[in-house]
Amino acid sequence: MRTSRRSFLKTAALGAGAAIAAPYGFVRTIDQAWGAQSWIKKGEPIKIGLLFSLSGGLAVPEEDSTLVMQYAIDEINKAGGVAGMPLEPVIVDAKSDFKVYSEKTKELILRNKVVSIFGCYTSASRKAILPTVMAQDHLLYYPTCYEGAECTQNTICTGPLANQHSKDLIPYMVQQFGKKVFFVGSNYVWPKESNKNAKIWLEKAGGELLGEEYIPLGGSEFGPVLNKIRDAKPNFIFSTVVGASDIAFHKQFKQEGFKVDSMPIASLTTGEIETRAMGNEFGAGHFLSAPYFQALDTPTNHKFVEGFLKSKYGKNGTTHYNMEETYLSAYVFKYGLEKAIKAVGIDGITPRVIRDHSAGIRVEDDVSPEGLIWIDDQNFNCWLKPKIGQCQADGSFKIVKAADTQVAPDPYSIYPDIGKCTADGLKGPDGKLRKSVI
Amino acid sequence: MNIYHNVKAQWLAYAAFFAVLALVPVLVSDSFLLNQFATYGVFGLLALSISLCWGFGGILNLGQGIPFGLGAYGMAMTMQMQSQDASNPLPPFMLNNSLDHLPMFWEPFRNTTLGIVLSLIVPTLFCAIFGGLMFRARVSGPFFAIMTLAMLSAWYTLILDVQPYTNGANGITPPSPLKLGEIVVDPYSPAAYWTVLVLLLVATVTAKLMTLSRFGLVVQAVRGDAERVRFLGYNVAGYETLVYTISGFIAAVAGCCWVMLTQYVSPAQFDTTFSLSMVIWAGIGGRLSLLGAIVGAFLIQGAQSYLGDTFLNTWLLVLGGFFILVVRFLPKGLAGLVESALGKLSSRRGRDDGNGVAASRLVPQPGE
Amino acid sequence: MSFLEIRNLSKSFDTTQVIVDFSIEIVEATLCCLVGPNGAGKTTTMDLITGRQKPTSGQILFCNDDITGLDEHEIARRGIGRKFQVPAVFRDLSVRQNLEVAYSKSTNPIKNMFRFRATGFAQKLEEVATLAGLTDRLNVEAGILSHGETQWLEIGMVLMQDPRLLLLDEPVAGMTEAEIEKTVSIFKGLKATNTLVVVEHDMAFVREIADVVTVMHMGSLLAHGPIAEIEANARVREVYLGDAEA
Amino acid sequence: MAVGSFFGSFDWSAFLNALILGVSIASIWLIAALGLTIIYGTAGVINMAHGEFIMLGAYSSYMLQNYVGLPFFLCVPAAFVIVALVGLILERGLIRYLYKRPLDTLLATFGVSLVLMQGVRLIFGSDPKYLAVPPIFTSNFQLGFVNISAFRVIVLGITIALVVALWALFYRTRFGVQVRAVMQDKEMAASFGINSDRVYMLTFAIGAGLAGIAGSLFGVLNIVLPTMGTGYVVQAFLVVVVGGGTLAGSVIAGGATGELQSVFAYFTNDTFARFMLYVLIVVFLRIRPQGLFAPSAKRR
Repeated sequence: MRTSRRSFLKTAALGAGAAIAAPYGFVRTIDQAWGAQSWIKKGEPIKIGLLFSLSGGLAVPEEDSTLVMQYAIDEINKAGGVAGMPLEPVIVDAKSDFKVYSEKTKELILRNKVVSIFGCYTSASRKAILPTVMAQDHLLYYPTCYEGAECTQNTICTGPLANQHSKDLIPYMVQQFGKKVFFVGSNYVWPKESNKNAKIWLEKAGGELLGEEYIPLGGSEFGPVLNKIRDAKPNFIFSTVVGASDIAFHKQFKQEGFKVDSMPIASLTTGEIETRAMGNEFGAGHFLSAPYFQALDTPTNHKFVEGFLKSKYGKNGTTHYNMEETYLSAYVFKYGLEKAIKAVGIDGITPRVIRDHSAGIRVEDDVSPEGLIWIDDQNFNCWLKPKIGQCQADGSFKIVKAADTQVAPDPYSIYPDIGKCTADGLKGPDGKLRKSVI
Repeated sequence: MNIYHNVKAQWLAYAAFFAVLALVPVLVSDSFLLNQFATYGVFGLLALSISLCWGFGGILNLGQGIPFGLGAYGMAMTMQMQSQDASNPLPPFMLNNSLDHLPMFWEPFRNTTLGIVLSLIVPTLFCAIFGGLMFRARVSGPFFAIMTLAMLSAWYTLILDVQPYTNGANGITPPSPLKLGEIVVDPYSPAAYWTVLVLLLVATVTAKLMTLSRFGLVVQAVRGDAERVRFLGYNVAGYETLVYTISGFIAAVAGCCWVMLTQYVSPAQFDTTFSLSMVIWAGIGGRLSLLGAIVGAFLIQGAQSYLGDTFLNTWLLVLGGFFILVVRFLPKGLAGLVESALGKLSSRRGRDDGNGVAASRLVPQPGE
Repeated sequence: MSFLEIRNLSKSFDTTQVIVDFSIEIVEATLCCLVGPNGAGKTTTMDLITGRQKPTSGQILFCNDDITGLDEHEIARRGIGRKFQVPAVFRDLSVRQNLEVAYSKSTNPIKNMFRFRATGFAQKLEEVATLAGLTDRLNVEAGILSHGETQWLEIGMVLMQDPRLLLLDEPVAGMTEAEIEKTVSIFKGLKATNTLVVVEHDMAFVREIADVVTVMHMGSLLAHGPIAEIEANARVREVYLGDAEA
Repeated sequence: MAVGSFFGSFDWSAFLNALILGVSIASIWLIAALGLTIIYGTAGVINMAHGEFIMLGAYSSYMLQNYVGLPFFLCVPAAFVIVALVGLILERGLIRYLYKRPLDTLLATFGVSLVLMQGVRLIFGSDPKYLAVPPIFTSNFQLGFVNISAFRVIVLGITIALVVALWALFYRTRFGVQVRAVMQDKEMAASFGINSDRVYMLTFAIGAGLAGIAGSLFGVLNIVLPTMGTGYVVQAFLVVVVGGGTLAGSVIAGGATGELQSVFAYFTNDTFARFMLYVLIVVFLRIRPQGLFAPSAKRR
């Protein structure tokens, strides 16, 4: 009896033990190394976290983000790193699962002690990790477009906000094709916010909104929506459909007999990858607004495209706006950190200090493939030039219009009543400052 | 006889397991690890609830994400309202969705106590109503599983669609940790860990007692042959509804704890893969053993955290393959392995004692 | 006054009539055997009495209460216990647990959560286990019992219920001569306090135990009376006994 | 929103178009559910990997088209064969040991779905693939005010053909008699010399093959991705559950749900249409749970 009981307890402990022992041993050994308080030590690599999904449904765009970040890091390290110290990426897989995003963020900050995190492709995952990032007063580089309406002291964003994204697209389309437009989007926050902005541009351009429809995320049945569009007879469609749904939308658009010449889709999402996945004949003729296209004809972009595609990271054979925005975030980080080190010295560096010194950081023409951009010194989003491209028969985009000057980012442009995002928090109309508004 | 079936030995194993968990904050100062283990504890609660419902009641529930998610939303709403004050009465996302006053159903969440109570009661009530409807109509087995799956999809779609009230796909992100009166429950503190651990302990002990009670016995009989139980005078639908509801309540507690730890909730909590992974935890750990299921959750989540990146792309492949093997060859999961190992041990001893009956055939407590 | 009364019972599935205008009265503390060829509607009648199926028309009165259309568990609680044709026991529970479940004095799920042993269970268990000859098999998993033992276990379960009316569907099927003899003696003992309705094909067994025999044919009543009377009945000989004992 | 236009002036031609579209949506629901129906109806197996069979159908078409150069209309039957083979292997290697444990078949096939999804991802990568079809399929028919795309007509046609073929198989062939005998009573069928093992094996393979056909069509309609199947599987289950696991039941259930979705979507929006549909199905099952049960419950 005694033997069996002991073995029974042993087995029970095994369960707990297996889970506990490994990390426990791991922690003890590292524990001592944590004595030092500074985030960066002279002569040692600077650790940054890459928090993207390498598996699961979000892996398609996010794997590219990881690859291009590694490319950018290699490029920076080859050129001497930051203040003589190389960057060292800590790459984790968020598995397209918000629970894992949250867990990995904690691990990157608390265990790996990275000085900044680059990550997320969707607002939902960003929201999932922000409480942790804010609680630790850490820094997140969010390298893609989003809806805005957020004012934290812990993020820097290098993609276009909703107020920049469609600013040129809507007037251009109205002018080229006519006043009547139909909005179609995926059913979540970003499309709805983008459409609110688009409505403002539409009103200014004298256009008319015939209808607004939202498809369930991941939904693939566009029959009912296309029927409504057929009845409404718009001059063009404005689309914020994302992901797999977007591909189904373009395919069914053509299959249902719609003609791209008389009713093109103006999209904020359908870029080079999407076109390749749906087949060029379904993408050709439609429009996209983005700050970057692979076909941009500038020396910097040629260098970027060739360099990236030839490197070991270029296996997927294309560059697109999301990757370029991610690429820029690496340089925004580099310049911000250099500026901060100059100001406070290596020992004074904390994630928050980097963020505060990133106000107004510029990435010049000779580095930025999309052309000069700079970080707003109040809301830490990006000043950039949205461009309009039309998809060609070979799947590449022809740039048909580029903004004359950089457009200012404003996360609260359509909610002036709520306040204005400043460097220290959201300033309400009553003058009160609120921190960490998400 | 097999020590595995000895109730005293079972309690000892429980005690040992919780003693080990209680040692974690004493030995470890790493706040990440504490938070991670607290999260595992939440998953343990979920696995426990599945084991209760599926292992003991025979009710395969693929929609445990519903009570979990509803509890989590309730808690997130409560925490969100804690950071609103008179000058800012509305959560920021509502302003973006052009609401000018707090929706009716958010009002109670201004009060923390009421909010937490609601977070627990609403999902429980849902389970009672949905379970009651289904079990009275004698929907059972695979059909019930499919219906829970359909219900899960329905909730997912609904919460996604009513964006002004739930912030749609982006979910609710309370900016600051939970405050209980004057105490702030820092998700990285031992306090948060202890809260989860104590809840897990209480839930486990209660569930264990329940399986040992006459209720538990009848529920196990229902698992074997529901129809036969009816002819013995028991209202089977009542028993099924009750065990399903209790399991839902535990999941709701888990939902509340989870939001306390991560300060985030989104419709992804209603994702089918999440609900199915709870079933995998319990299945691999051992659906017929409460402790086995909890350990299963710890092991699998631990493996996902610590091995997942090593295996990267093959992780799901490995997990899926492992799960198939367990279902095919080890219906009682890893706990079943322990059971038969101990059975062999005691049958060898048993033969020495001259006891003719093979010990593995003696089953006074199939419950564990 | 009748104990169980069935009035003009009919049951049809789609277009086929399985029970046609069947009426019968059963007197308290007797043993009635229900016989008839395959498909005569014996098991369906049991299903209708115990609520497993709802009659198309007709009434079932138990102790003068109308129990037509009640749910199975409500009927069971009124004191009607049933043993199935194919023995139905809980195969993954032990024999003791099987009997414990059957000891259904308290059926409220919430109250049962706080109860670990039912009052008076030990005594009753001892009594029934002895009767059913399962005393030394109590800790064995029911799934590994022999066929005869399983039959006994189910009879034991019905006895644990303490029913006033026992409906037993082929209780001696698959039993050895010795086992049947034992069953006969138990049933005779039960007759003093309980009422039994037994469906059985084994005419020797029927002769041995029956007070009254009810013969069903094509869903309706063919004959009802003491065994001698039935065996003399020409119609019965023709449709049933003729085939069965030829 | 469309609700407004409804109260303003009811547009009959648009509504009629919605009804016609409903037929098309119904055919998509149905073709996704066909394989599941016969697998469930015959063997009682809840095949959670059904969505992944659909996905495999799409990938096998993609593979044949890109590496072998097969024209699309040959890819469809080829997908049937390939996925049927996969189904056959799965049935022989795993499912046949689990027939007595229906809940476990559900779980085991869920494991299979994880393995298939990740396996395909490892082989083909997680980026979307593209299925080319002859240009004739990417046009539409217009008859008066009725509009319908050629490809939807083709899906509808194939669905009808498959339903007729299945009906013929089950009600006009020896094999069909065997299948129905096994469905009624396995032991009884065995005593008549019917090899129920073989019947299960073949129905499982046919069911998987049907999913393969559905997949090759969905690949054209939507997108080819490792995760593409998950979206269809719950839908398909609902059709089977509402239909009670019979072919006729699924045809009716698929038709009703497709029409309802189209009409709801016409009056409100797509997301709400889905929610309404799920709730209606739960309510329906409360009122008519017998719609659930297999045609013949075994008697004790």
